[in-house]
Amino acid sequence: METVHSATPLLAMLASLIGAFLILFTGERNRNLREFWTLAAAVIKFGLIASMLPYILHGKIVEYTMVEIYKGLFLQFRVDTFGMIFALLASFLWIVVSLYSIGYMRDLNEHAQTRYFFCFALAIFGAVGVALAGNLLTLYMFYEILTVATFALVAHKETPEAIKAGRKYLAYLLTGAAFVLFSMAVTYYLTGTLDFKPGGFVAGHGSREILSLVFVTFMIGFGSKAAIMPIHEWLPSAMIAPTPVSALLHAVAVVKAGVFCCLRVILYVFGPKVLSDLGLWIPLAFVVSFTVIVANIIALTQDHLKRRLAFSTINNLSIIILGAALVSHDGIRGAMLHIPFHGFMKITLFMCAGAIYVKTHKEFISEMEGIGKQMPITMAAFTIGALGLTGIPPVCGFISKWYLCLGALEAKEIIFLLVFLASALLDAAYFLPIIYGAFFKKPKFVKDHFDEASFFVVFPIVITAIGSIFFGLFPDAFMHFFKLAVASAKNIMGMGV
Amino acid sequence: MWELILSKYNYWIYALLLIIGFYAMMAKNNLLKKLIGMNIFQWALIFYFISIAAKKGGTVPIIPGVHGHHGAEHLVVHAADYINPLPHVLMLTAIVVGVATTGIALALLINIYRRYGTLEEDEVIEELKR
Amino acid sequence: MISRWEDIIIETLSRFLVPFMQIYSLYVLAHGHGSPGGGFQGGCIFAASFVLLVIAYDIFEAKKRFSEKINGIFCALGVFIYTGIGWLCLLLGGNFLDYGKLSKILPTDPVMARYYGMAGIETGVQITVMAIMVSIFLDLATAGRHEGALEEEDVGVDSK
Amino acid sequence: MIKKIVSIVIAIFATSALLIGVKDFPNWADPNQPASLHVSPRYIEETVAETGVPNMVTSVLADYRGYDTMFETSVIFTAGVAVMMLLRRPYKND
Amino acid sequence: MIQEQFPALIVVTPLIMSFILFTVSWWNKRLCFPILLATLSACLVFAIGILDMVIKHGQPIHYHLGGWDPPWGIEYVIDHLNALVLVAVAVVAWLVALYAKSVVEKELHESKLPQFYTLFLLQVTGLFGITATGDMFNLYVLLEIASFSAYAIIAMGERGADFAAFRYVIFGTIGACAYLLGVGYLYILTGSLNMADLAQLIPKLFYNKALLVGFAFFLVGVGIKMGIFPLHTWLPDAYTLAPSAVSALLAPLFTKVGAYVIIRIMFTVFDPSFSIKLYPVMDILGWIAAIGIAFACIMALAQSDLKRMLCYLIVAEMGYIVIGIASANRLGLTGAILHIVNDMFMMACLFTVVGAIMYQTGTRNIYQFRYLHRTMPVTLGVFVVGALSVVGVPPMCGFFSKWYLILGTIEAKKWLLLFVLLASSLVNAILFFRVIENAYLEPRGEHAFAHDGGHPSISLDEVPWSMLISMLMIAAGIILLGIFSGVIIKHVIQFAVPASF
Repeated sequence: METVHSATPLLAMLASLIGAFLILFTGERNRNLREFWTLAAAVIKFGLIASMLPYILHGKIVEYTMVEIYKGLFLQFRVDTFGMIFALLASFLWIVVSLYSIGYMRDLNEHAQTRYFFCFALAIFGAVGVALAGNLLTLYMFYEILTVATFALVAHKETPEAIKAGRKYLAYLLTGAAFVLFSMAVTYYLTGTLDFKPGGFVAGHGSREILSLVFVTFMIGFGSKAAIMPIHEWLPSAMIAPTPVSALLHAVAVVKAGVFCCLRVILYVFGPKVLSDLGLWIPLAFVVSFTVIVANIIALTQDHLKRRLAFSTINNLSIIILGAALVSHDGIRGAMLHIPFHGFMKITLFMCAGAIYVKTHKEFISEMEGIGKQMPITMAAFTIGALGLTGIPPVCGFISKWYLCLGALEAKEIIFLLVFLASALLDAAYFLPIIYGAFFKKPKFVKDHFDEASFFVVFPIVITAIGSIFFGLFPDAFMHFFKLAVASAKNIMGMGV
Repeated sequence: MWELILSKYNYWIYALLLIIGFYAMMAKNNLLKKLIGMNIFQWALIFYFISIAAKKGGTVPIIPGVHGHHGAEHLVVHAADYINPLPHVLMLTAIVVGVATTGIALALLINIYRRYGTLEEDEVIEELKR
Repeated sequence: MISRWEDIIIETLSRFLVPFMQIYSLYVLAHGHGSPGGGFQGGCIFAASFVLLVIAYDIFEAKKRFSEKINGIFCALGVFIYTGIGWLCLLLGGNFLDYGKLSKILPTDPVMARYYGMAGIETGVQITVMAIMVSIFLDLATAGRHEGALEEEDVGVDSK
Repeated sequence: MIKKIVSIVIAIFATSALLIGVKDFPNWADPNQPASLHVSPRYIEETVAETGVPNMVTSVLADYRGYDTMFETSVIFTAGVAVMMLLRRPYKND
Repeated sequence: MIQEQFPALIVVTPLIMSFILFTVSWWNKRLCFPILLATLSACLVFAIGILDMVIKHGQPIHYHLGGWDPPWGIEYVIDHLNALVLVAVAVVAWLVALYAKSVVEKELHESKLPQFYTLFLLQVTGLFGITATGDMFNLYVLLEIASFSAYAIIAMGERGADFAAFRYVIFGTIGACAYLLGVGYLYILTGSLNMADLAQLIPKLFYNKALLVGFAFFLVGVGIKMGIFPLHTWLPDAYTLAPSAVSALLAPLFTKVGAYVIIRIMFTVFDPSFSIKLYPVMDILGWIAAIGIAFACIMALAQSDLKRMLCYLIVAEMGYIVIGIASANRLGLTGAILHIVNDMFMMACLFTVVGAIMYQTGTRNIYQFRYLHRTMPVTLGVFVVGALSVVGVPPMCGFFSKWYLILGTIEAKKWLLLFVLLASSLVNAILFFRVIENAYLEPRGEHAFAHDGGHPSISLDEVPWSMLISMLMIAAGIILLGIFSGVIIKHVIQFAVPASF
């Protein structure tokens, strides 16, 4: 497939970087201007990224090389189908989340908002950088930027436990980064390159022990961000952060970046062939399916809404990795589809939780009985997201899960099919009670007349909720997630098995 | 063995001096004694270099009775007749360095004594702790 | 503070000795080329003459003859002569300190130019060594204390 | 006390390290030691012809290795300035 | 052609200007600083000119001082390695000089300023000379010049600085004498003092015990000057108690130049095979570096005084460089050389920031940094850049040198060193995020909603402009060095690594 050399990826990155510094310099003096910068940067960035979509859909690759670091080692962006999916998702949801966080922060009158928006922009900078990175080194670079920028967001509240959560976050993620660094160095030493290649490039380099070791360290490293059990601990405790941050963490940037990196490693560094030859996918699949089940069971026991959502996230991330790990055409397709779709649904849920918090300062599910009367729009959106996650058509969750199950069948691994189904059931088991309580129980702790949060808070929720249904009906609508996923799956398997 | 000691006694002497100085620098508690040890240390090196220069049957490196280079062409000088001037030059530098070090160290000691009222290392450290 | 210790014999003798020492130091400098000697040695002897003055009279007596400012300038002047000759060679198209090139401005051939170049730098060395020795001696002897000097606290070394 | 013992040990160690090499050193005042054969002969034999200075120490000091001597003088200068900085205190009037 | 004279000029210009500065100061003290800055700018030009010349010619420049050809006279040999280090030293010295003015005027009595500037110039002279020279004994003399100026200006620091300086004098003299002893051993065995000449003569007497002893003396001597682990004991006190400007000048430059000297001796004067094949020098160095890094990290964790913490960090960074040397292959040495340059900038950045914080708040205790981000945001921003660079977050330069070091250890199959590298970067993360937390976050009570209603009372109270500018330039330098490290390696460092690798 041919390559288009263009500076568009760089511009897209600079958009959010410059935006970040404009935000910083504007500061508290003029808050409207500051938030205008946020939105402007978000919109421009999305526009720039979307402008690359046609090339990608025509099977081209947009590439931009900044500098050469060493022989065969560049700082470069290479936008391919898979990266495009994540870039579109992140940059689009940034618009939504920044709208939302404007409302949220102003309603709660939070402190240090400048730092908040600055780090937010930086985090998106990192996330999109991860998406557009053309090789492991560039990816690692933006991965680290993302980590550091998110630290300030996690610890934003500056309460003791917030700071503790921040430390925990750093401890896990920097350790993971060290693992990544190690495996990256070994990979470079073995192969002499780090450029992603559909179907992997390590094949034929190094002994099988070394490769297995490197794969494991890679998975530990990126898994720490993708919150694979048992290294998921930082994620629930990071729930202390403001809700938009959690939304960002879960749906858009951080953990998604982790999953994205895992898939990059599985599919573009090692490749299905090597995985199945070395039999590396089996342990991985079992670990993640363990995560899926356990995370769901824990989620059942949580009464704190955001923590429950957090465990549901852990579960879905592992589902994505599992789909990629069963090296099958449909599995990969489903995994790639599940990244954006889960993003849409989960961000809806989190923003609903935030809206409830803004309005009623309620954080526990048991206190939310009957809240459907007070905030019908919010809860309607919540319902959509929840149903989507349980995989009920026509919400988009259904499609991705459908393909995941097909993948399991294609790989003739009935047990993993069962894992998918079980996870769907458990999803239902912990989401439906919330909805039921919200709509059909008498309000105890909340008002029973209509009283929604402010426009800035509700509007994004509605958008994403509609979005999740829309993509459920037309999975190939204007962002073309479906085409992209199909194309990348084809590339990978074409080069692979 | 005996021959080894006799024919190379200059090295033994310099090693002895070096060790005395080193011990004084390390072990003495009085800063001034440390300084003296430092001087001994440096002088050991200087002896060592000077002893390199010596040649049996060589004399001081000055060619007698010459002034200017006129007549230099029919002036025959054998390297073996004069000792090696280079180490002397190097040691002139080393001596100067030694003097400079001593000066600075003495200045520091004066300040230390004026501020902490003592030159005993442990007492100075005690003083600093307070 | 070194207090003055009146003694007519010592004072007179040392006053006699000083000029001889200084002449001798110049001799040592001048004959450094053909016999043992040179800038360093000469400079030390010259400085010794001042030290003798300081011991026989006292520091202020010596300072009257050789003020701090002059001394400081001499310190730099000597090295400056040395380096300056080096620069001169450089400007005359040679490498740094390539005295041979001085023959362009000296009425001699390159070899003798080296001879005179060395004489020049030895002079510089003598001046610097002399001045620095004196200043180090004075500083150490007075420990920085002298009439009309600020107290240590004013300099603020101890105040930290 | 412990300090003294430690320093004695280090000292002994250092001496032995020094004396390992002695065996390979030339005898004292050996006219044929490499130090006297490699570089210095030119200083001795050519000094008059090249610099016109019969005192080799001076010629080497001031000419062949004159650059060293310049820094040597600068070392003295440095020391002087250092001592001034450490001890000298300004007059009240300026 | 003037450009041929640059190798001499870059050393001699600061020297002669120091005399002029000293003389002028007797009449007009206000002229000192402009002279200093002008001189350093000239040196910068010379250094860049030299680097340009070296890159153009592609082979070392030889400059015969006094017109005597080596080994009789002294020569300057400038290859890619020195040229790079020269430029780095010139740049950092210039920036620190710009930074120093305000700090020094605050910390020293005005009557001391002329002497301080003179010694500053002499220090720079020494560093340039050490880097440029190709003659063992000349290197010794220049080492002494640099050391003397360091002793004096360190002793001007806060309480206890003079004692620290005295210990530095003792250790430094041991180091210099050990170095001189090594020169003596080489001289008595070969009769030569010229590096290139020695490189010719030494392989003939590889199995000579005295040569080994001389080599050991070199390592010890230079090791003391650069403060590698067992010999570092003078370093923390001296650099902590010194005036801010002084530690900002010495901490980045002096130790790194020492590292340069070690590389020069091990790979140019002694043939690399001497320390790789003949004796297990590299393994010993590797162990020393590993232990040293572990030790330094632990000690740094124990400090609450930021400056002292950084001083231990220097020891660790020296360990990194030694690791690069010890892995004894092209990648590792590339990393070491790159790290010399990077570390100059990182340490300059961190120490200038500490100086700035001292300048404003008078404290160095990291637990008193609270609310600092409201008064001096720029300084803290610079600090964050430096800290992330040390931690090894791309695109700051620290990551890239670490990357090559890691590759080098992998290629050399030295897994212990690899582990030390990775683990120590985690420890660095702890060290620095401890500071960043204290400086940026303001712990509040439970469920606190914005006491200040999102309007933190930003009351700018920053350091003078000259300091800010120089700090910002250093920070920019860190990022640029990181992004363009590939260019540096491609054009300079890959030629600086001995060809036998």
